[in-house]
Amino acid sequence: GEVEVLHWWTSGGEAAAINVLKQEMTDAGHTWKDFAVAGGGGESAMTVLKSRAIAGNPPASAQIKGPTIQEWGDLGFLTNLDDVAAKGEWDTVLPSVVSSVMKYDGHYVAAPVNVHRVNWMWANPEVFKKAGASIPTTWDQFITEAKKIKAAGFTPLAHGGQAWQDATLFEAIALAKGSDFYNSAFLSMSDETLRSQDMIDVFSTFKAMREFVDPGFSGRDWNIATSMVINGEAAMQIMGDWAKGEFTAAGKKAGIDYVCYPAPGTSGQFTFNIDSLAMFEVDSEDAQMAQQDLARLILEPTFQETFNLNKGSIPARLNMPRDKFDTCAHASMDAFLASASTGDLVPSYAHGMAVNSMVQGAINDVVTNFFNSESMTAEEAVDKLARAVKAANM
Amino acid sequence: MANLVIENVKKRYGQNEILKGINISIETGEFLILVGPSGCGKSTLMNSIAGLEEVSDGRIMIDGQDVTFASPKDRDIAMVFQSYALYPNMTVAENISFGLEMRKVPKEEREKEVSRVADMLQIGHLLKRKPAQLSGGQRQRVAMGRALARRPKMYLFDEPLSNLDAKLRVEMRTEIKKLHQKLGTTIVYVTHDQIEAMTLADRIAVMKDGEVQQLGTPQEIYDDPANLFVAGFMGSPAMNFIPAQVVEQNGVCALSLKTQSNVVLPFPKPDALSGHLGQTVLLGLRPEMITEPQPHKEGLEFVVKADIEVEVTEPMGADTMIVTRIENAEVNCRSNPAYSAQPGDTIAMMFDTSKAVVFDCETEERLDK
Amino acid sequence: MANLVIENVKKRYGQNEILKGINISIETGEFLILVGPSGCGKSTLMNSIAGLEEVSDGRIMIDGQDVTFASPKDRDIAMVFQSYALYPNMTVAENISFGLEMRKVPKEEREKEVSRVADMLQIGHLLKRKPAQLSGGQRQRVAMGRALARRPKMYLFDEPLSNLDAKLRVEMRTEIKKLHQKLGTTIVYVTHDQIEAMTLADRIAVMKDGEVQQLGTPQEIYDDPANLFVAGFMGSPAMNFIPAQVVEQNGVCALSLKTQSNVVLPFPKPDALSGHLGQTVLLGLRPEMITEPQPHKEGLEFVVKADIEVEVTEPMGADTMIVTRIENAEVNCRSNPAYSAQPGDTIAMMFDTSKAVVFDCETEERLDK
Amino acid sequence: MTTKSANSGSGMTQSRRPARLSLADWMPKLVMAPTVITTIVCIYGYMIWTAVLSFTNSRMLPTYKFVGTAQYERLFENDRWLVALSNLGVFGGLFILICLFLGVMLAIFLDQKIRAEGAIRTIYLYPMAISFIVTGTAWKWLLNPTNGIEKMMIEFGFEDFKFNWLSDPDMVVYCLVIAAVWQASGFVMALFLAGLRGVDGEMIKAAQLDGAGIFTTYRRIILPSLKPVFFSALVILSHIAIKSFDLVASLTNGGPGYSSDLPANFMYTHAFNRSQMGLGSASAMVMLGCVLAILIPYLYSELRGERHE
Amino acid sequence: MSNIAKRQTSTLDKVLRVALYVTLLAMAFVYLAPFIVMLLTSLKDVEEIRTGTLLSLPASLDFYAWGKAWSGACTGGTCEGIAPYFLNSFQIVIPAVLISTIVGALNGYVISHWKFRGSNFFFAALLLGCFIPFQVILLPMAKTLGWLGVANTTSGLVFVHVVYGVAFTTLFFRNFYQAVPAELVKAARLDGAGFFTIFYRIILPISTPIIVVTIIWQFTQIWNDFLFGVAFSGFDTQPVTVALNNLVNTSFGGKEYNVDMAAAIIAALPTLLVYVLAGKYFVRGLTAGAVKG
Ligand SMILES: Nc1ncnc2c1ncn2[C@@H]1O[C@H](COP(=O)(O)OP(=O)(O)OP(=O)(O)O)[C@@H](O)[C@H]1O
Ligand SMILES: Nc1ncnc2c1ncn2[C@@H]1O[C@H](COP(=O)(O)OP(=O)(O)OP(=O)(O)O)[C@@H](O)[C@H]1O
Ligand SMILES: [Mg+2]
Ligand SMILES: [Mg+2]
Repeated sequence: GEVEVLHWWTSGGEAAAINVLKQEMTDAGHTWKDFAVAGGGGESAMTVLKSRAIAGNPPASAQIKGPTIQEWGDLGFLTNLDDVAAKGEWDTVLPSVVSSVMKYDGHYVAAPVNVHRVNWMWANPEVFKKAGASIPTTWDQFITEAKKIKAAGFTPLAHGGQAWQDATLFEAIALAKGSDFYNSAFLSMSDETLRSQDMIDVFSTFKAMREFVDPGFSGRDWNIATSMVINGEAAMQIMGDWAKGEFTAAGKKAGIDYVCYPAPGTSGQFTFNIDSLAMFEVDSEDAQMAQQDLARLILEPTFQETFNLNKGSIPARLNMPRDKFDTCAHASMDAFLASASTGDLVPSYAHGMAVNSMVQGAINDVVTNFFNSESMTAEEAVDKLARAVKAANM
Repeated sequence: MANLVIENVKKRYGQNEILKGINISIETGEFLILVGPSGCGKSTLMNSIAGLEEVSDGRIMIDGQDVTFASPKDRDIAMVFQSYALYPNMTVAENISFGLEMRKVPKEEREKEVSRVADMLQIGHLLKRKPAQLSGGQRQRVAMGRALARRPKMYLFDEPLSNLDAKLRVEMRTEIKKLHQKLGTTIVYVTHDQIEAMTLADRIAVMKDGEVQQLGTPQEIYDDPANLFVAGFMGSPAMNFIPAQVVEQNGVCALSLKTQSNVVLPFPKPDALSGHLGQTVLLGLRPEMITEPQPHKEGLEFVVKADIEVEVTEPMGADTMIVTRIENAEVNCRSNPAYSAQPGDTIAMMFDTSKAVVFDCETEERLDK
Repeated sequence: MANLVIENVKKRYGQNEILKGINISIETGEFLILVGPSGCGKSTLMNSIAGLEEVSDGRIMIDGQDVTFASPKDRDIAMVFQSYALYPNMTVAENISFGLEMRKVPKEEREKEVSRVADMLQIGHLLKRKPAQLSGGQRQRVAMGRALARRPKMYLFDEPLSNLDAKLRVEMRTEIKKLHQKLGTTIVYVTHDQIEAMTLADRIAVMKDGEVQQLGTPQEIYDDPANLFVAGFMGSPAMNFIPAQVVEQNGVCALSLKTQSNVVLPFPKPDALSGHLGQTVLLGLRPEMITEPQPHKEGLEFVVKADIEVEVTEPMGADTMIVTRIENAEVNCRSNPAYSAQPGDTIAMMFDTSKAVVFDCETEERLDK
Repeated sequence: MTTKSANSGSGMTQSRRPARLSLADWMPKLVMAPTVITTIVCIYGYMIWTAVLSFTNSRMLPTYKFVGTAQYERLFENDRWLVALSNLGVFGGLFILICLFLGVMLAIFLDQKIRAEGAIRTIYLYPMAISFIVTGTAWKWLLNPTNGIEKMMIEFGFEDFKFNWLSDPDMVVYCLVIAAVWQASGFVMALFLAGLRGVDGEMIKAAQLDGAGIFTTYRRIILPSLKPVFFSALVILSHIAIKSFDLVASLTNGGPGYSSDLPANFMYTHAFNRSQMGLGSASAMVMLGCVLAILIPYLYSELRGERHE
Repeated sequence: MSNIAKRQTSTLDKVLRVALYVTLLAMAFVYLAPFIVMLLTSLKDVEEIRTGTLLSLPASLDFYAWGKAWSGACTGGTCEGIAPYFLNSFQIVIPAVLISTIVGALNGYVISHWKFRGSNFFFAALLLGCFIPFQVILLPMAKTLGWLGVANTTSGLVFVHVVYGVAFTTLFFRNFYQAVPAELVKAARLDGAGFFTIFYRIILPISTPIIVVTIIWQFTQIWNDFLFGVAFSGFDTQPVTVALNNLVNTSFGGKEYNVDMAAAIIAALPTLLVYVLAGKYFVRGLTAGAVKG
């Protein structure tokens, strides 16, 4: 049968990984129809998905993540994968945090491909050495060290002025206030937390970062920012583990040319971002067969390994051989397991894992505007945040 | 080859009523000439007949059929536009043959027709040109050619010869006359050329301000104008209007003029004047009726000699115009160039009132109908 | 108020030579009329004078200055285009005042000027309209108005009255004449109207095929044409050209005609004919020189009576044209409408050769110059 | 240009018209029919649908839970929307004016019998050809304060040259204007060039004789006669301004902050990325309302005025 | 206009003329600048881009990026560059441009020369309609296309482009035909030509400049369209902009700007070609001499 897969994995590495899956599907006697739509973290792809769903012609499978899966489930578009899941023992191979995201109404409707850790900090040790600074482990420390670095003529923080990058940075700072604070703010959206002094502190710290970025940061793509770290123009970047791909592409070695640390103050914590393929209801039996096979193959170790080696993330599946992965990935895997038990494994709000897109967007607006505004105080920002979240939840 | 009935046709542009109820009826094969001052509605009427402007009111019938709302191409009319309206993208030949092509005339026949028409209009050497490369008169002839190539039920010509030189115009006029005699097609024709009007028309309709003033044969219009306007409009130079007092002479009414010598002119229909005895009326007398004394007219019934003072003389080739002033009205007299006179001279002229007409000073209507 | 010298001006469009070396020189304040068949190059010459077409060769001087390459706006010329060329987006008033505005005339004065010109041209009620809302004649008057509002060094009028009715045309002609007399501005004027040409011109240039055939006063052109073309072109109806044999009579050369009765006409300059004795020449005789027998001309030196056979009669209002055929040439005779004749009748006519001219049958040049 | 005045006939005349008309009479209407139908369905139908949605609580996909004017209230409490609206004012105004000016100017210049007109024309026009998906990147580089024009100028020796509009929330909207003008002015040029090529030569001759110089001839005679072209250009440009979406998405993505957001981006973001279809629809309706408010009077005068010509 | 620029005898004229050329060329440079950046970038390798400046010349002429963009770059699960998508784009653009231009020309012709009750009103409505943000019509249009059975097909896309392009093509043609003298149509009607014959024989031949403009506009709009292309195409009918977008918008892994730029230039080539070809027909108008006055 045929499966049409709508996704936004278009970069070279991702495409290579996808091709593995495609090959496997072909070997299984199916036809893979590739419908790739890149752009803005899948925004365009979601538009296409909606238009196709409305036209009554949705693809068999689409890359959807986090709470959005629930929304599609609500609309009744998704198909049941419980059979495959049962055969593949998904309940056991997947950590419960992951599997709960893949289920709608208690049934599997999507298959996870990876887990990203978002709260990473990437640093260029050379720059630190030159500036006589040391890697910060708290945000206060970050500020002192950054000042040194800046004085030495480097850009302390490589950053791109796009809403989601601002959010990534903001999220890391908020996380440092503790996982409970984080959850209360970004999962339960408690008004009290949102208006708390802690939140004001978070905003203040966040604003403090403004002076550590270079003047040309506006609108810069994240990978350009990464290359600033690679080139030794900048010292650090707060970015998810996908940044590793840039270092690798530039021929840099983890631990030598660059180092990865958890974002300051979040060493035991793990903000996750899971990619997954959701399966849509299709008519023909052939197609359904193909769909089930696809779900099965995604969870196979071969695919999980190749894909995640390419993306810098870690497999969604537990108990995989880890020898091919690098040190940063190992650290990520360890943290993933550890944090799961301590309650420090939290969904990334900046990447749409925590809240629905409405709330996410509302928070982003406040955060990014605050970061770029000259006059707004942290108190005002907190107030705006609380109101925006409330409005979005209406 | 069609008769045309125009019934109470009105046309408004916004507030302006351009045609105010036109009634004209012409017979199959008739040659009607429309004349009238610039802006009186001639072109508008032509457009209405052709169906290019929807009339605001009234009816137009061709061959007994009501065509008021028929589409232009169903009326089978060919027209020469005052503004030419040549197809800019087509050559002269294509312009001419387009109408035939539309009527599915075979190619060969079209070509023959084009060259026939082009020869007639003397534009044979221009057939390959585009309109933009032609002179004014050449464009006008192409516009003519476009109409003449066809054999419609009716021709409408809107000042088709205005930009041609006199010689060519005479030739074209003759061609049109021949064509009309040969084909007998009904023709409606607008012209400002008096000679054209007089020589071509079966009947002339004189229009003014969107109304027909008089509809009649050329001779009727010329000799027997319905009112002052028609009298003054037709004839070039125009008819003279001389204020004259109605007096009694030898028991019949006559007209007294204050020329150099006070003169009393007899009038062919004295009875028409009887009601106006003592009043002033306007005597209409064409310039050719006031001439140098001509021996062979001496003593005729309505011929009177009188002295006038020459104001201006205008040599016009075949004749000389002598302008004088009678009762404050400028009066043109047509004299032989040989009869020389200088401004300021007082000379004798012969007034022939055999074709004179009189008008009411107020209403400007004919009094002697 | 400028004199104009045109020296050997040539103009080519691609292969076609449109002007083939024009030489004209006119004095300050002169009124020159250009006439010639359609397509002979009149408009092209006007455009060259105005600087709107670059000449291919030759020189144009205004007031002694070589302006061959000067830009139109520096020549200070106003022109009425044959195609009007109104500004479609401007109202009539704006069209008229634009030229003044360009010359920085203050607003008040412009308005006064516009209303003056509009009154003169009888378009006062149209000032607010756009050109598209006007009739043909109204547009032409606006085009006139645009030129007349200005006080340039020179006016160029390209058939400015062709679309006006006879009455209006006479009035306009008078206005132009007055204007010329008042301002003394040099004027070059194209017209196909013979009367306009005769009455307005100080001199007339007759053109044919891009060449000037004759340049002279109206009377010269009319009475003393340089060649057959000029003779035939001026005068309406045209001069008759009758093949005649040069014979000797009473010791002097005369011309023998084969009318109904064989007739011999005396000729004012018999010596000019002596070299052609026995040959056939073309006698040029204007229609008004062949009339019904007029008692007062009887016995004059160059007047001869002869019988002709009437082919057609054409009443033309003031006169009737009697058409006959002499030696296979159609001959028009102008008679009094009272002198009635029917086609087929043989009637007596009077031939007056006092102003006759003769041409060579081959070269078409005058023989009696 | 006497327009066919079928529509000015009085009601009485109309009623007298024979009921049965030939196919030829129906032709114009028939030809327009497909457009009319698609317009009614695909433009006005959808517009109404959008209007309906703007009164609902639609999130990811349309639903029909009506919430009154709540979405509009939220919209006008949204700072980002207000920024986007005011940006549209600045951006739209400047963009249209500059494009018109440049377009007219270049068209006139190109109309002076320029050698290599074809090449130059294509150069002015080519920005239209290149999708903003990529040009956005090039522009981002050019306008980038650290390594774009600023750097270039400094390297050329203008030490104090500063050009950091792209990262200045107050100035970033002008960056949009620059890029948009760059892209669209060439087409305006083409539009005017085509118009200029249709102007009657005799009329220009007449103007020259009237004493108008080149400049005046263009200003008073030629350009006024290109009024319909202005009309086209204006509609096209306001269309581009209102719908500038790619431009923002690729050049600034709304940033810094959301200081360079435009309504189209706001609308798209909310309706599609943030699952706030209701709010998105409301913003679309407001956008449309603004356009209508500006355009209807203009259209009215434009289409009315012509009746007298 | 031919006469305005002609006589160039005086020195002032010469100076002006030089100034004219200088301005034109300066503007040309400004317009070209981004393109130069793109071109230079496409010829550099990734390392050079990372380290060099914008306008620095590439160390060596390297068409690697062009080759890759054309046929090697990955856009999702396929790594065939943008080449395969060209055909898709052409299949969409050619019919859509032709149909919308023809329909627009006919509409413009009706609205300017065959007015009927309400035609002007409809024109206004059409124009206003084109200001509807295209984003809002995505979903209802998707539904309509699904209902018509052409969802995610080339015909569906052509339909969408025609529907939303017609407003503009109509606008262009209507405003152009507004200046065509009504007498021309009248004369042709008398000559017996019908609605279509007049259009085809009289009106269309004098429409060259506006056809050029319309084709330039429509071709560009449709060729460069992303939103409709992505939303209404199927996986095997995606236009080249979608491929380009996929190429450029890779979120992970090294960004190959040289390939991006090369792809952008390649993707724009057909449009540029249209400009060059169509540009030839920017000819002087043809109505001269058509009517008097
Ligand atoms: N653009 C052109 N290309 C070729 N020939 C042309 C062009 N314009 C005019 N001509 C020719 O030049 C000749 C002179 O034209 P011009 O307009 O000067 O004639 P004209 O004397 O004004 O005639 P008319 O009395 O008919 O207006 C004509 O034979 C015409 O066909
Ligand atoms: N579109 C219009 N709007 C308003 N008035 C118009 C329009 N078209 C013509 N007219 C007016 O209608 C009247 C009649 O015009 P028409 O063209 O029929 O005159 P005409 O008798 O042909 O004159 P001419 O001899 O000057 O050609 C004129 O006064 C003119 O101004
Ligand atoms: Mg008329
Ligand atoms: Mg001429």
